[in-house]
Amino acid sequence: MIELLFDIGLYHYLILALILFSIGFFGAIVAKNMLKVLISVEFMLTAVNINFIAFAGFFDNIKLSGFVFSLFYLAVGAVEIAIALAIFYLMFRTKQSVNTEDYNCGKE
Amino acid sequence: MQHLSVLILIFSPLIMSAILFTPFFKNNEVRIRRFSKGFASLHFLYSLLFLVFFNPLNQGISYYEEIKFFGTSWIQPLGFKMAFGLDGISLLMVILTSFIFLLALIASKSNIRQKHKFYYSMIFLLQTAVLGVFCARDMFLFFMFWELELVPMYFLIGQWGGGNCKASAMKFVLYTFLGSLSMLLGMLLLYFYNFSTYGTMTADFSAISVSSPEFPIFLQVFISILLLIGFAVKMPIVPLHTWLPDAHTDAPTPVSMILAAILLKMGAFGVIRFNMQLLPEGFQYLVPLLLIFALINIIYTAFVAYAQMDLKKIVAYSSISNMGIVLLGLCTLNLIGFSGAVFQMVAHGIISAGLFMLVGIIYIRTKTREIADLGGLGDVMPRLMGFGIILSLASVGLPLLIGFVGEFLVFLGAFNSPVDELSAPIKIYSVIAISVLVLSAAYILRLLHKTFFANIFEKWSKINDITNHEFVVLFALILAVAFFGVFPMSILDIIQPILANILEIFKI
Amino acid sequence: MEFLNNITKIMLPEILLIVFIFIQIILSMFSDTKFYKLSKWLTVLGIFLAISLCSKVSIDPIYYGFKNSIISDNYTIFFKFLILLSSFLIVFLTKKVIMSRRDNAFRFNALLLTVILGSLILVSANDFLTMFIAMETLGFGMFFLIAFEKGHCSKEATLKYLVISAVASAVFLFGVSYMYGITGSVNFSSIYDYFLNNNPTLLYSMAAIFITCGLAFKLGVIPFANWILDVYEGANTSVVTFLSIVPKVAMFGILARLLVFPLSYSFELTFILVVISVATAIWANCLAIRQKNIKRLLACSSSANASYVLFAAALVSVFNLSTVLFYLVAYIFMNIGVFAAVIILESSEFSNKLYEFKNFAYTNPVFTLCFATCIFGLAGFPITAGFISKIYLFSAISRSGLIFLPFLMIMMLTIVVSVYYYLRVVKFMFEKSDNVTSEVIPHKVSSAIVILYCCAAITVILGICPSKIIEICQLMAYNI
Amino acid sequence: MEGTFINNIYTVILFPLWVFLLIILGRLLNVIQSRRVISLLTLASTLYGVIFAVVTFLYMLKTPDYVYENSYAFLRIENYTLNFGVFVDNLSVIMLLVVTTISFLVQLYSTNYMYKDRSFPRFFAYLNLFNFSMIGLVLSPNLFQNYVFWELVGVSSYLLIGFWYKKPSAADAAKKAFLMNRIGDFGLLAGTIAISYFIYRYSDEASLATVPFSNIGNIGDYLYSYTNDAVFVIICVLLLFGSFAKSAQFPLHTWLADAMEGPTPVSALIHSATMVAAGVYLIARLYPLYSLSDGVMNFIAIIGLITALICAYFAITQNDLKRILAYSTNSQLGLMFLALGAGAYTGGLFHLVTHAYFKSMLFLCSGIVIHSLAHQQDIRFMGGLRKYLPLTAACYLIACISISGLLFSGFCSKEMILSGLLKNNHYIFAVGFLIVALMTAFYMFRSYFVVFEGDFKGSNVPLKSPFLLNLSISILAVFTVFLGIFQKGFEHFIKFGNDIAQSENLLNPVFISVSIAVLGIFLAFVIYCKKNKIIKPKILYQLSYNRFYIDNFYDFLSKKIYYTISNICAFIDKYLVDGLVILAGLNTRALSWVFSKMQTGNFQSYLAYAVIFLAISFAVLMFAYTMIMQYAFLSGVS
Repeated sequence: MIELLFDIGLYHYLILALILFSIGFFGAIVAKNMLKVLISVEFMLTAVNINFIAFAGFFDNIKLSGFVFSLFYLAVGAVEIAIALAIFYLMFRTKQSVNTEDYNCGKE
Repeated sequence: MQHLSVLILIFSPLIMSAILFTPFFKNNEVRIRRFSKGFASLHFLYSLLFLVFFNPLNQGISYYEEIKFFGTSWIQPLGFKMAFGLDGISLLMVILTSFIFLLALIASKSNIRQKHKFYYSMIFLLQTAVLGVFCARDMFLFFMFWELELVPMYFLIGQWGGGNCKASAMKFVLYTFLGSLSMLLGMLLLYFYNFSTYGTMTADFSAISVSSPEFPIFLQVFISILLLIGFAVKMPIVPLHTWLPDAHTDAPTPVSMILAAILLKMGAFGVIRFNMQLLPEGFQYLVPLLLIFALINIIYTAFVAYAQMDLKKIVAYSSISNMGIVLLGLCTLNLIGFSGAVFQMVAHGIISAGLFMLVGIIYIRTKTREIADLGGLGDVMPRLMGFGIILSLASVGLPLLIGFVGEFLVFLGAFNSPVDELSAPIKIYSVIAISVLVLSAAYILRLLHKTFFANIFEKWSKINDITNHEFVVLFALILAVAFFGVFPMSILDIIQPILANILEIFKI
Repeated sequence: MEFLNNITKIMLPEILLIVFIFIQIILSMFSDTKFYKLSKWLTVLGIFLAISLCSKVSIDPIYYGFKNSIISDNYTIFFKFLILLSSFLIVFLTKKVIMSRRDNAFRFNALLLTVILGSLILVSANDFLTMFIAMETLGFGMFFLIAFEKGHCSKEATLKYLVISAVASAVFLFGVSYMYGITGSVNFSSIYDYFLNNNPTLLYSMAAIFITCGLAFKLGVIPFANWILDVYEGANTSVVTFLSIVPKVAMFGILARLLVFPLSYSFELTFILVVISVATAIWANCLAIRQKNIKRLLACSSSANASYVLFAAALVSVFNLSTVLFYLVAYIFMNIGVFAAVIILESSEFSNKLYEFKNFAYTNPVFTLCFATCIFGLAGFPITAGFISKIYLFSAISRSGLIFLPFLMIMMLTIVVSVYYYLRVVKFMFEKSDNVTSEVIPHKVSSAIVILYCCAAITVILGICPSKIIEICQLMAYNI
Repeated sequence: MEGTFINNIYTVILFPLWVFLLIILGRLLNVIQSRRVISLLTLASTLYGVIFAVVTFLYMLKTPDYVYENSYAFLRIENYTLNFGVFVDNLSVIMLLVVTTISFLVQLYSTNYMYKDRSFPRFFAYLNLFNFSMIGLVLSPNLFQNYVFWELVGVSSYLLIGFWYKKPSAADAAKKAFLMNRIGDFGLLAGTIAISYFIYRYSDEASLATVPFSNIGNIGDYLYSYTNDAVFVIICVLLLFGSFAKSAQFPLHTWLADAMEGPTPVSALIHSATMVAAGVYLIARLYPLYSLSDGVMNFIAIIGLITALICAYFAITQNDLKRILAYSTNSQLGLMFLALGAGAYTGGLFHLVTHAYFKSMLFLCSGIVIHSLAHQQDIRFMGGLRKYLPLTAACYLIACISISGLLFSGFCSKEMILSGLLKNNHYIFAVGFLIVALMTAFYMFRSYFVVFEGDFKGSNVPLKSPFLLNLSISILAVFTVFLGIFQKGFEHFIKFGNDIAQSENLLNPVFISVSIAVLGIFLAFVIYCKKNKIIKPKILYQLSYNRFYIDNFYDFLSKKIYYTISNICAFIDKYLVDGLVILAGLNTRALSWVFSKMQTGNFQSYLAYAVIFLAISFAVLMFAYTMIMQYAFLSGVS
């Protein structure tokens, strides 16, 4: 039993990724602070990356496309967050609020 | 015969509606109206030419023509064709259409007070759509014109109507749209089953009618139901009829005339074209059910009509009741009842147009259609009362007027029908349906009496009798009513061969 | 060498666009507000050249480039052509937004071209990585375009778009990662081949569902659909036009390929997609009847249209694909027409509220006619492309089996609802009102008016003789 | 010569139609305005009919059993043909004579009587329409055409009753008459169609489908052999319904009294002499059919007797002069039904003829009275009019004597009926007949005594009657007096089968009926002329005065029950059927509201929806998978 816990295999990574993904998703939904939302999105990104790398590492003959994918995704994610921060900054100048509940332009 | 072009017949109103927007007409109301009327009369005469050269014994389709675009047919990859042609029934409907549109245009003079150019162009667009439905030789072409008719109707009811006309127009369009989508589904199934079984991509009526009667029965029934929902909305058959009183009440008089006289016939026409010609077994399977619907249509709406307080609603419900008779006739599956149904289509077209015209004339003068507000108008409008009496009597089926022959043949056909072998007690139904003689008399006389008879209200004592153009419309209708009432064979001779042809498919 | 060979054979339009993007960016550094017109004509020139270069792309036989990550065949070229054509039309609608911020004209056009570039690569992607990169290229351009409008609402819309986009991407990639885990590859062809020998599992289906749900974001269908109203309202109308067409067309292009190749083994996915599309149709059409703002209404409309197409695309077959293609062609023109009309209204100081449309029919008859034609087209009335495309689409769905008939019926019910709100737009235009001063629309936005007329004309022509276009669509669909 | 002459008999039908159309068109186009021209045209057309009828009649007398038939197809569907045409035999020629002569006299009368009316042309147009339809009816060669004209006479009657449409009572009466007749038409149409169907379906002769009267014997036999008893009786009863409605027999009798709202000449022409006799005429036409079933015959007789009894009873207490005559008509028609039903075929028809003349004379007399008293119809305000209108009084008296069966034509016809009843051993019917005779004599002389004898109770001096009016009633009086002498001839001319009514040893019945009549007259004399107070049995009086409350019941039925049913239907239509449609719309709106509330503007809620959707779809997927796995597992085990 103990061995099963400590003998780290593919499924551990996958479950970790799933948990991370869920946390990220959950955080993106419930966080009131816009910055926390962005951090949560990063969580999801990380979860995907863990998945890719775990799969790539655990194949019989290592396949690079997973690593490549995760690299690309890291870069893209970084860009995405940068853009998000830039736009957030633009908006913050007029709204003066980080609370997501204040962003409700299309409310009916 | 070859020089008569059905394409000119169908598309000339469309061209006319475009011509109305040329600078020549400016906003000159009189000029627009005169040209429209002139065109409509020419169109009517032209449609009569088709009758002159028509050979009813010709088994196939007369005046067949197809439009090709750059050498390919309409939707070549799917085998849809833009083909038109006439058989006896369509010819009859075409002439009726052209006649009623002419009268509606004449009647528009006193009803339409604004946006003339737009109005007349919409009327012509509607005419093209309706003629297209009657002449189409391809399922999807039929459907296209069927849908096209909604656009002008939406504007005609919504723009020139009274009361809550926008909502009524919307209700009309949505209701019909719903029905036609179901119809579309039926057509698609028909088309694809035909395709998958026989490998030919075609939606041509003649081609499909060769193979479709061989479809398995459950499929025929299923498709029949889908199609019938579409036609039932238009016809209308009872649970799907509620758009009609609203649409009629709020539509301007000429549009009401067209709606009652022509558009309702499209439903019955569709039943003949699709359910009877293409899916005989499915239709036969549904006949016992349809008979009950027909009876409900006839009797129930006659009662409802009696309780209405609005003149137009009475006439509208009487239309539904009459269309019930048409449905009954179609369900008899024998030549007598079938001819009666088609005759009744024409008869109801003429009579209901007249009745709506009548109500419209009263409404223009009194600005009310409430029965309680009217009475004794015969005193100031004797000529209108004369027309009213004749039309009412025609409507209740007085012999020697047009309303009688259709009803009589339908009842007779119902008695002679082979349908009772399908375990539907059609003779009893027929006897029940005959009671419409009394019921229709009840509501029509109520309309007549409450409007024209008894004491006149002081406020109406100054109104005028009918004007010349109204006289022309009513007189033309009355002439038709009397002529076809005395010489019904002039219509029956045209349609009988094709009807007999259709009935041959049925295996009873 | 192979790299260069690939580029010259299949990537010429893209490379050309990259060149133009750089030109624009460089020019933006020296930009003078006087030259704003130059940027537009540069863009037009770029797109035009790209279109003409499309014919140089080798497509026969199917050409795989860049180690199988890019594919080039009839189908991709058709989509590229569609994207470029619609962009070409839309560029003429951007006059107003550029006028408002002349100093940023070059940047705007550079971003526009970036999005087009992303879309072009997206449709020709043959593995998930390329697809992902293309999607993000497209997305980044879109973020800035949406934020281009002045005021904080557009920024807020961008932020929503961005966060949801990121989450959707994550969902998509989560699915891709599982797919990668199952098959050991991210290449479409390899995944397809893998399952020729192995049985698909539940995990595969789940991965497929994750992937398509992630893609749903760009299509604006459930589950990632709700952003569409807010973003459409917040963004500039020209950008919205762009947003409603180019990414969507590209996404349908790649989605169809996905459904044909890597995701084709999942029977569950089909059902999920059908449910998604029907649910979207219900949601969008019902929501639309309460909208008073034409842009929000069109947002719902575009979502609904996407759902119809999705239905047909989900039931994969050659015939269905051809209907999807034709529907997209028809939709492009009708939608551009409608948005052109909205843009004309905006430049004439009308707001986007429906009730401001009163009296139009009497003051601007020709404009109304064209606008109404496009609206009727969207609603599916005859003698417009919308009618034919709907019939064609439904024919595909009804052909695909009786199981889906109930779904189709529900969808048809929602179409009846859609007729209601489309007609309401028309109704307002024909309403007479004394409260609203009837203004004649000035013809200062001539290019948009020309686009509107053209789109209306094409809508009608496609509605009357669609034969040729359908033939082309069928040809393209056979080649996938 | 005869052939070509009789070939043109259709002109008798069409002439009035042309005149009708001429007048209507003239009015529409404002061409013909002169009343003189209109009345002359009308009289000419009717006179033409009279002459034609007389000549034909004479020709028929010369050549016994001559039958002329000519028809063309009105409707032809495959080999199913319905014909229009003319059919002349003894019965129709007699009817033609009656119709045209009375019509002519009444038109003569109306020329003067209606001259002052604003709608004189309309009135004459309607009269022509009626003439056309009535002549068409009596010359019908088949049941189908019979039905066509049956409806047309109904319509002309409706139009004429409602002639003064501004009077609400007249309009209502017209409506009532039309609806009641329509009920009958319903039966007639159903019956016609049923017969037509059975003949067409089962006999080899498709030409019989139109039910020609010339072959009615064969048709009856066919029908009787193809159907079982119940169906046969049902068909007969349906057909009889037409007759009952038209002749105002028991369940449908109420319209006739109300029909008196029409102008008096109309009452004289249509509602006493001609149209209401059409029911009797139709029974005579279909006699071979009905006589196949005793039940049907008895049914006719019983209905006739009931009508005769109750209507005679109603007539006793009425105060409106025309209503008395109307109920009298009703009652006499009932006697004709009784006679036909009980086998006294010739007697019944002879009574039809004689009754037509004296009853129309009675109405015309009453018209003169009403005219001279400035539209006073209540007999309580009359009296002693003999001094002012001696000729009218004399004619009225002649008619009263005749109708009571004391002398003149009425005596002959009633005696024929009675002897027929006795000969066929229908004693109960005979007793009923005598009771009716008693009441008839009583109420007729009551009206005579109250109107013409005693003191004048009105306020204004009565006007003298003009010449034309006097002329018409005098001619009718002549007919009434002398028609009786043709009794023997009639017996030979109109007969059913070969048995000629035996009127040799009639001493006994004559004695009975005459004495009964005298008794009635005596009672009337004692009570109303001598003003002897008698105790009026209150309940009986009320019952009679209120016509057994049948009218009230029908009013209740039509105004309350029918209206309630209609309202329920309308309610269902508006709130249930349309309600569902509206509900669908509301549902959509509600859904829309929910969706728009979900549109919070906050992107996090949007993400939440996505999660929920994903979760649900995965849950469903998992569930489905487990179910499939379980199923596979279980099926694998078994």
